[in-house]
Amino acid sequence: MSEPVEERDESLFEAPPMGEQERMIEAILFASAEPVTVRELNERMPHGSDAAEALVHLRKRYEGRGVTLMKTGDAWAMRTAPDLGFLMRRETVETRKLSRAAIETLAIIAYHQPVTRAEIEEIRGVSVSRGTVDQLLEMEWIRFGRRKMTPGRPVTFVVTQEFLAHFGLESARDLPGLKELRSAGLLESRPLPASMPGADQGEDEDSDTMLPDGDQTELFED
Amino acid sequence: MSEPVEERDESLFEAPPMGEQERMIEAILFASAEPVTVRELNERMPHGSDAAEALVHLRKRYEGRGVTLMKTGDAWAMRTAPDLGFLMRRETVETRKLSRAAIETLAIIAYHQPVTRAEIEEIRGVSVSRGTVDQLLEMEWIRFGRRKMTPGRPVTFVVTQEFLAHFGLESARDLPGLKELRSAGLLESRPLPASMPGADQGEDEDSDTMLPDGDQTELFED
Amino acid sequence: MSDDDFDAATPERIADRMAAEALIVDVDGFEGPLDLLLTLSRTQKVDLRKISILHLAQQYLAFVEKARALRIELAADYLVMAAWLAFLKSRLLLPPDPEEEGPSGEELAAHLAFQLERLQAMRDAAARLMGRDRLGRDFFARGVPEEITRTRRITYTATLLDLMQGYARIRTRDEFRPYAMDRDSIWSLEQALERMRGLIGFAGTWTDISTYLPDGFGHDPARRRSATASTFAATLELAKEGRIELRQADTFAPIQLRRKD
Repeated sequence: MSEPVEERDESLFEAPPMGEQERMIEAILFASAEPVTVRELNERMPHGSDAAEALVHLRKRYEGRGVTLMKTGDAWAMRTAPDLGFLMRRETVETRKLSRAAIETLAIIAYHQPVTRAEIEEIRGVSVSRGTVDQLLEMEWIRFGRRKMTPGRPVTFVVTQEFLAHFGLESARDLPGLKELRSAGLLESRPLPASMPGADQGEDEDSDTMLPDGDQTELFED
Repeated sequence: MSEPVEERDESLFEAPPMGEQERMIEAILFASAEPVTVRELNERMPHGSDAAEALVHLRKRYEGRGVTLMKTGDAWAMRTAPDLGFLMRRETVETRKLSRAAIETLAIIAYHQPVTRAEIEEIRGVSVSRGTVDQLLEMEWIRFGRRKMTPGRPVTFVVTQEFLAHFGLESARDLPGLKELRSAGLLESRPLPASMPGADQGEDEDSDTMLPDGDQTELFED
Repeated sequence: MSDDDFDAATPERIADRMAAEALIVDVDGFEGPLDLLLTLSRTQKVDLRKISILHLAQQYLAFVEKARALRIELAADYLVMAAWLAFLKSRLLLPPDPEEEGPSGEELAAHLAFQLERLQAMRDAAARLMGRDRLGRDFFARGVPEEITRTRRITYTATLLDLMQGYARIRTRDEFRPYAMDRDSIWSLEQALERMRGLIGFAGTWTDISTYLPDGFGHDPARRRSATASTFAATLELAKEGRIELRQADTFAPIQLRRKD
């Protein structure tokens, strides 16, 4: 039941009490899509209002609240408190399988540590992409080891405690050897399907980046 | 590179203090144009929070302010105080003018829900045009309810949460004058005497005579 | 009350008639007989519950008469209502006939009164509803709603088995070498046969065998060789099955085939 506007305006020759003015700017700032200048506030409020003063009161009222008054340029806006930004985010965690390239690189590091990038590449037969190493570093499954005392003093990679914890190993030496892998049936001589990366190994720079889209997903089978 | 959310979750086995929870729901409700359910609030707040209790505090805090808390169904929203609407004309989005037929149809659906098209036509004494119903559906003020268990199993219409939110109603029970209309018997479906015009129209579509008593009240209890 | 009585030129009646005429002018403005009846009933200036249905019936019939006199075409449902109200009027005026089946005139009148009251109630309710403070008109939602940003955090995992299999794959790759031959440039006999079986149905006339090479095998020499060999072998197979005929004009001339019907 809205009252006629004219009537209200006429009855407000005297400026409304400050508490009322505070309510008014509160409502205007809340509903406005853009920051509002003091001048604009005064224009919209009943004659004789003092938006600047009302803003001082309102700002004080919202101190420490979940919503704060902010000044941008000479305009004012209400915003959620910066420390509560996390409430505006929704994080979903998705777990994916490591790519084949990452697993192979990780396996080589685990079995051969400390190992240089060049050595990993030699064993894998393909170059190792930066992304793969970075990913493993970020997961904290590998870290830099001591530099090798060979020309160029290349950095080496070793696996971390986190790696051992994740895989339930006491030390990297506990990893089963080739013979054990074979007797465990993990080395059955089954031909690789023709479409698998590594089939024309050597040309395949890095299976991560070179694969067509369709194949890409397959690597993340989950 | 720590994961802020996980860490936060872990450090918050204890729910944050109620004042902090109040700030949080204040921020969430403030930031949303749509009503937010208590359930969603709880989901977004740290583990162990009690949004319902925080809402009680927050509602009290905003009493008489330029912005108030409004409840629709089990969802809450922040809205400018209705008495300050005159300040806000500038923000008004011109809503499409509803025809008289649409307004009446809407009212009949709200007060008689769930109601079939044939029942609406009986009350209005004219057929309801497709366009009218479509318009109300499109505005998301009405939706299809359960089919009536009468011959032909006609579809029914009910009003939506959006309808309640638009008119600032907490539930359909709060419709103005509902109690008076009911006690005056004006929300009953009285059978049409056989010889009246319209009594034979839409024979199977629906017939009020088949309605079990108390069907009407059932839906206002939710 | 009779029709004569109704037409008597008392000032009140004149007002009624003027109202009726005014109504006729915008007959299109009515939403049907019930709407018209409700409007007419207002001229009685009494509570809808105490309305005289008999009087209302007379008003309605007079309205329809006027409309006819002014040659205004009324929709069928107005005339149906008129007929029914005439029937109701007679029922209300005549003493009840014990032989008659169905509801009494009073019952019918009561229901009509109920319908009118209900329609009026709904109209009042609609007006109250629309008069409420409304979102976007009287109260307002947040002007700049903040979207909830949804971030997807992806964590990667692997099992020890993955790790060992991966390692085994690398260390034993040489064992697999013979199998990992490049089959890209090979068009096998099976593939050729399958392709030919599907196509020979359309070979009603002599067609050059080279037109049956699969797409992408026509240019690269290695691929072309493979496809030509397998396609040729396939045609021989099909000829043996009696599905096609083959011919060659000369040594090294193009080989042609045709469906055998």
